[in-house]
Amino acid sequence: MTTETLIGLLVALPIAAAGLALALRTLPRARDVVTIAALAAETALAGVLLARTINDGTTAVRLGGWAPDLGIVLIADLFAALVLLVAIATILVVEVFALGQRRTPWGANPELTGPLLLVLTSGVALSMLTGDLFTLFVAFELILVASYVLLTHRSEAAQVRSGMSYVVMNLFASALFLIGVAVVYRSTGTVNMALLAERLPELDEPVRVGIGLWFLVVFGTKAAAFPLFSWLPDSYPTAPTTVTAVFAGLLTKVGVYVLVRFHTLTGMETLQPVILVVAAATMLVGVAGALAHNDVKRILSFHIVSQIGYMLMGLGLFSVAGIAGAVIFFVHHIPVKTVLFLTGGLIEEETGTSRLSDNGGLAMRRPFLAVLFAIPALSLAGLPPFSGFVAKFALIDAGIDARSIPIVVVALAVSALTLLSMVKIWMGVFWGAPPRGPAPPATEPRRRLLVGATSIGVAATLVIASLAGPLWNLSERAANELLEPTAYINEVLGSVTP
Amino acid sequence: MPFLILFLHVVAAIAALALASRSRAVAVFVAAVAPAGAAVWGLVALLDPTTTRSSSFVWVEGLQLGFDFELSPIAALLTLAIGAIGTLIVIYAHGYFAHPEPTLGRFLATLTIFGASMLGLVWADSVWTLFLFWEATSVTSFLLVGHKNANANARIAARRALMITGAGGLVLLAGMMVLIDATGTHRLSEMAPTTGTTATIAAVLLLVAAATKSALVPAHVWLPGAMAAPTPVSAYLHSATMVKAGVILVAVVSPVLGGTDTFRVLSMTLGALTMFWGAIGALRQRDAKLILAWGTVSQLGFLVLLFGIGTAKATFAGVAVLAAHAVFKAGLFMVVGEVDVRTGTRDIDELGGLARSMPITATIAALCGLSMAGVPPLLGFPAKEAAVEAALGLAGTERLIIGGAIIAGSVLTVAYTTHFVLGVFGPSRNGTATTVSPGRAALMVPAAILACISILGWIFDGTTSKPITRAAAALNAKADVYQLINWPGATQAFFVSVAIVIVGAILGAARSRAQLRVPATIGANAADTALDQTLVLARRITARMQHGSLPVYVLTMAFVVAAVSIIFVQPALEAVGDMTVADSPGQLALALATVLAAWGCTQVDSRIGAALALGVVGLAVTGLFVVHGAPDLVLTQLLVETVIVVGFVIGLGRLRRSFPETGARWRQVRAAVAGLCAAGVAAALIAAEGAASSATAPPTERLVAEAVDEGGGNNIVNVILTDVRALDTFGEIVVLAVAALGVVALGRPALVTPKTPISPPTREEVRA
Amino acid sequence: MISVHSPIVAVGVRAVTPLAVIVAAYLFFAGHNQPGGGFAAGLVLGAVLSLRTVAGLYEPVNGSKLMAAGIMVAAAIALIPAAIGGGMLDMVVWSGELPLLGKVKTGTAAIFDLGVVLIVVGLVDSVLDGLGTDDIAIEPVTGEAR
Amino acid sequence: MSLALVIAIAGLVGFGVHLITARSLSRVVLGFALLGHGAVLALLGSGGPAGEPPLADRAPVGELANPLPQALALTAIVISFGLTLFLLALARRQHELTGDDLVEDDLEDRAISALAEAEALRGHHDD
Repeated sequence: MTTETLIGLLVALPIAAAGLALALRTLPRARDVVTIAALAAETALAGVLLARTINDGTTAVRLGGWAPDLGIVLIADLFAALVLLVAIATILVVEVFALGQRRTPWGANPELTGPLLLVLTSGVALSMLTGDLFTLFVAFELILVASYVLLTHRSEAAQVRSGMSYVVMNLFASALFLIGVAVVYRSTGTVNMALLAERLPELDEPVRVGIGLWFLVVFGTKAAAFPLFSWLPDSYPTAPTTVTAVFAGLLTKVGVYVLVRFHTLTGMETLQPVILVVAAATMLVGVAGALAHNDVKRILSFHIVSQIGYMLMGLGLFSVAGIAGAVIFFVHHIPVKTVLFLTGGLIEEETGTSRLSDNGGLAMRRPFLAVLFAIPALSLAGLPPFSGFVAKFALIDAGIDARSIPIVVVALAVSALTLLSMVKIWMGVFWGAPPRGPAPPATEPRRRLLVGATSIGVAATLVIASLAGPLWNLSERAANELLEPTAYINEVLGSVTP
Repeated sequence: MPFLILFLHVVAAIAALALASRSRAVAVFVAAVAPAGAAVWGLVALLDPTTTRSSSFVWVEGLQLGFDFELSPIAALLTLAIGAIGTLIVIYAHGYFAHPEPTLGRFLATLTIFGASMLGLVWADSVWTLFLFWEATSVTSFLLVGHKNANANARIAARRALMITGAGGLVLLAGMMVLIDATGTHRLSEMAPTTGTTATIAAVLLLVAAATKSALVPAHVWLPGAMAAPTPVSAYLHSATMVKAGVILVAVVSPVLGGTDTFRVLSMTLGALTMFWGAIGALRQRDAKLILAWGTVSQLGFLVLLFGIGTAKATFAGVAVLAAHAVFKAGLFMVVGEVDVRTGTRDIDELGGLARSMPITATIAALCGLSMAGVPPLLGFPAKEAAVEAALGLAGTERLIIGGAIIAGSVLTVAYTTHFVLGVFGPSRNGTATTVSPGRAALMVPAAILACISILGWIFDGTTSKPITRAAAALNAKADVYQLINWPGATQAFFVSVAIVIVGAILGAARSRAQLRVPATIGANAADTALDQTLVLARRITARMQHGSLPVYVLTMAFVVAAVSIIFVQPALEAVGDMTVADSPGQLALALATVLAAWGCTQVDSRIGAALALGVVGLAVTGLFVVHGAPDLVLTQLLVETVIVVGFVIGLGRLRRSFPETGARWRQVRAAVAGLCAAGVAAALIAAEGAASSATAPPTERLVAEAVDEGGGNNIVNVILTDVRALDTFGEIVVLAVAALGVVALGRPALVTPKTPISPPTREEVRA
Repeated sequence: MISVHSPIVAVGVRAVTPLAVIVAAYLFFAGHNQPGGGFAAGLVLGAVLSLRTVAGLYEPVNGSKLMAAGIMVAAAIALIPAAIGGGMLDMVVWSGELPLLGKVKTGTAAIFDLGVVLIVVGLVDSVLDGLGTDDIAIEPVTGEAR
Repeated sequence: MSLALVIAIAGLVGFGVHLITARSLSRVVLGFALLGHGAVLALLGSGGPAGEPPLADRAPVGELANPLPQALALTAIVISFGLTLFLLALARRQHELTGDDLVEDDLEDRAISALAEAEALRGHHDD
């Protein structure tokens, strides 16, 4: 299989499988087999793509053979391949978890989850692989529409209410995205990102910076960056665990991913101070919210916001070390965040609630669950030797190199506060006296699947930590490619076919 | 070898965890093997100082992260202490925990891992390794302090300990990064002495870090609270491990940063203050364990003071006190634990007559206590003697201040030692003897061993001082001439020592009789309040940032858009003059109609009316499509508009007819922000128009030609949709399908929600 | 159910149905050369469905099967070229003479458009099902049920 | 893009934003319809001035309107169509559940705010 075909397959295969799974929606066994098989295949494809990209470099595909200024180009560079593999593997783990959680009040509806997760997968793949700004919009909409439905499909009161915040904010952002595309197309005559990389820097300073800021707002909303983050902590906790886990791991990260892609490709270094301020504010408000709330899912949701700040910090430094830090942060954060939500789901399975006040003493009853929580929690707080440490360390190192001391101080302080909020969860859920009242334990066979999926996720985070050396090398390479995008541009434009 | 030993610890921890519920004895044995191994290795290394033992494992090469271990003589000495005391602690724990103890496995496992972290810390040669194990001790000690977590006090104390030491770890990280910047290497052994501003910053950061870990004033507050832990933990934590981490840090960086005044002055001040405050704290307590805990604080201050002085003699004295302290403090804690287990209390007001009922224990306590007080024939004496000599060896004002501080501190040490020994083993206040349950060998033997070591260390002072000299020389090469002297004769320092002991003993005896007020816990309360206030502050910020009101969120976003668009204003003003007003009169009319109809949408009160207004907007927009030359858009828009308007009517037609009212002021804010946002969008579009140039004109001609040839159609838009940009269409139809699924799911929840168990099974159901 | 069970409406709707189908077919086939295309065709067919629903001639079913078929058709067009050695979404053009319509150029793009039609019809069906129901009163509110 | 078009777009966006900040979901849906129109017009206008319909056999290539933005706009129309329908369904469901279609505040957030206010008050008394 050529790399070109591979890239196409990564986008189209999940959609085809989604159609099949939807057609089979009333046949549970077949539907689940299709979903899992498709996700497994997708993971394998992403793995192959990464291997090929490491060896052969960036590959672009012109769909239908149309020239890049007319048609759509898909392109896989190291950054895309790396993040994509992690993202898709994470979805696979969550789907396994979902299989176990279906018949509970917290479970997502199986008839929809499978197909929708597949659509989401395709959207994620497309948004990472596309070399076209408008197709990026379509990819966003794929992800978002799937997430809207995943969030609200049980149509319970809390979900519908929070779904509003989510849908309305994101639709607004989508409208702004389109207006942004219009501005870009009018001023440069193209929506191809490689061409934009050549043409945007030629624009007058205010227009160029304005476009950069505009997309900072658009992608920042998707990424839940300050001050446009408020929709996230309201909506995520209300969804079924499976759904939240996927959202937590992926959606905001796609926003940041695109931000990194677009702003490095179009050379928006001028925005450095703005991005750094946004990054610091995002870290702080996120961690404040995490400290303020008293529900595991809420706390974790605020941490999504907080951690987005770290990735933005990497981008904001606009140095190889900083961007490489952001890249490795992606690789670490996607699985860690997802796994944390999965353990949140396991807590819910055990006690029927994720509220701290209604939990307690779980470390005695479920010591293994405590371990499953502790590892990603410490990783999130950036303690060694877990994956989060490497990522945060890289960012802080980059910050010191760049002499951006304020952001370094904020990053360190937020690390400590993150630890405090993890301690809060730990003391509320795992320590103390068990809550009074009926605490229905989950039935064994299903629990095994749930714990199994979570364990695989936790193990994956440990593997990432142990492979941090090679991963860092890749991240540095990816960062070099991002900051010096000639290979990317040449691969897309190459010799323009007549 | 370091890796092997660490691995051994991990294996032992897992094995202990797994075996504890089956065979307690085996679990204890397994858990004792690992630290014993470490002790042996440390001993071997001490006896054979010729070979340096270092090993590395690269983790992240690009970031210079890795595990770099080097067994310097000081590390070997500490390894021996950690390993040997660790082994004794495990045996002691076997006696301490009542049979049967369900948490023993967890306890042993955590203790073993904690020991391993401490070993890693003393072996660390690169700063990352140091940081890694530093934080590892923070986390494992959190688990140990909170071991009895059903107790709220234990949880709070654990949180306090973790947050202070963990945050200190981050300061350490920052300080180390600055230090790397100053010295150019991340290997501690390769760092050259450095001065200057960077070094000063590093010195401050590192001392703050050391203060958190080694419980220096004012970060000492976590240490007495850590008494919530089971006594074996306290014994371990306070003697050879954890709290020594900061001291070791000061000792290790002292050769590098000792040249900066900041480092010397700050470390000596912190040390002296802590020495006093800790000793006074110890004198205040009535809880035997707390007396010892505060005593530890005082001793840590003493150590930091010694290492801060930086002279060879002081360094030598520091290492000697470090070793002596590890031995006697572990023994004393074991004694307290035994008293606690056998009498059920640690309050010295309730204890009485223990000297008679627990003679062996009392002897052990007396020996360890005398060592702490610096009385011969015990190891503490030559160590204290060396310290006094070091102080007297200084010159000028330093001699006066530091000498005075050390002497005064030593007096207080003797005082609280007396207070402790008399309080616990002396006659009780009301004269009744405390009831004592039978002794257990496992509780007594380890403490007895430690007491013996204190004696033997004094007797064979030559043997004892060899490793101490070597260790000190590793820190300060000039220290290799010093050694411990068990009987110095009539030197100046000896007379000072005698005076210290006499004055201290009188003070302590007096204190023990006196009824003083309740111990102050100001510091601990302040720390907890600070943490709680952090939470309160977080709640305030969150209340301000996260109102939970969607309109506010949307408005914030619209405002941000308007703010961002300010940058477009200037280019827009430049460009607006060159723009055509309208491509055709029809366009102008339709544009105005569109705006008017849009305004109508906001004004109409009834839903049906609004739907109609929306229809009008749609028609006007369709008209704009017509005049723009976009027939496909026209067709699609008309069809879509119809469905939407119909959907609006059938979907919401049954609702209350009029819209709810909102406040007038809120309406004004909304209108203003919406207007700004609209202006921003206009500015952006006009600026883009101005930026457009013929050079970037779209390749329409090529597109048309290729669409006809390769796409096989004359309708270019359709060719684009189904061929050139088919992927967009592909995505678009999937979006449609998923949206439709969502509509069904929301409209027909019964179809979607699982039919089988909607509520979780109850306990009874599960049992059945 | 939103239905107007009037015989006159029913007759009218019955009469309109074939006409609308023809219009839809025209839009679909003309789309490549004239304004039109799969989306428009699908919506016209959808309009027929909604009219028939209103008239009580049609009971909306869950349109997910149609949509699933549409997705699979489109995905097949996207993937098959890749499977036989081309690139994804490579479109093939065929031209030929047909009675009545004259010279016709068509290709895989048309099949792709057919997928669009299927999805749009399924969508309308789903939306009628989802928005048009009126069983608010009897519906259990699952959120509160537990 | 002509000024007339810019005015139309700005008007649609302005009134659209005003509507989506309303508490009533029907208004929010309306607002999105307007925003959608605005975005589609912006895309259409970004292709340059008006022209003949882009049908290859009807007019010389030079006179045709730029077809690419039209295709983009069409995609945008269809996507916003689907999402508007979804939003309608959401509004309807909200009405079923609460008897009204108002956007409610998030309960947890309100609880935290209330707590913070109470703490602030207590702080005042302590001073």
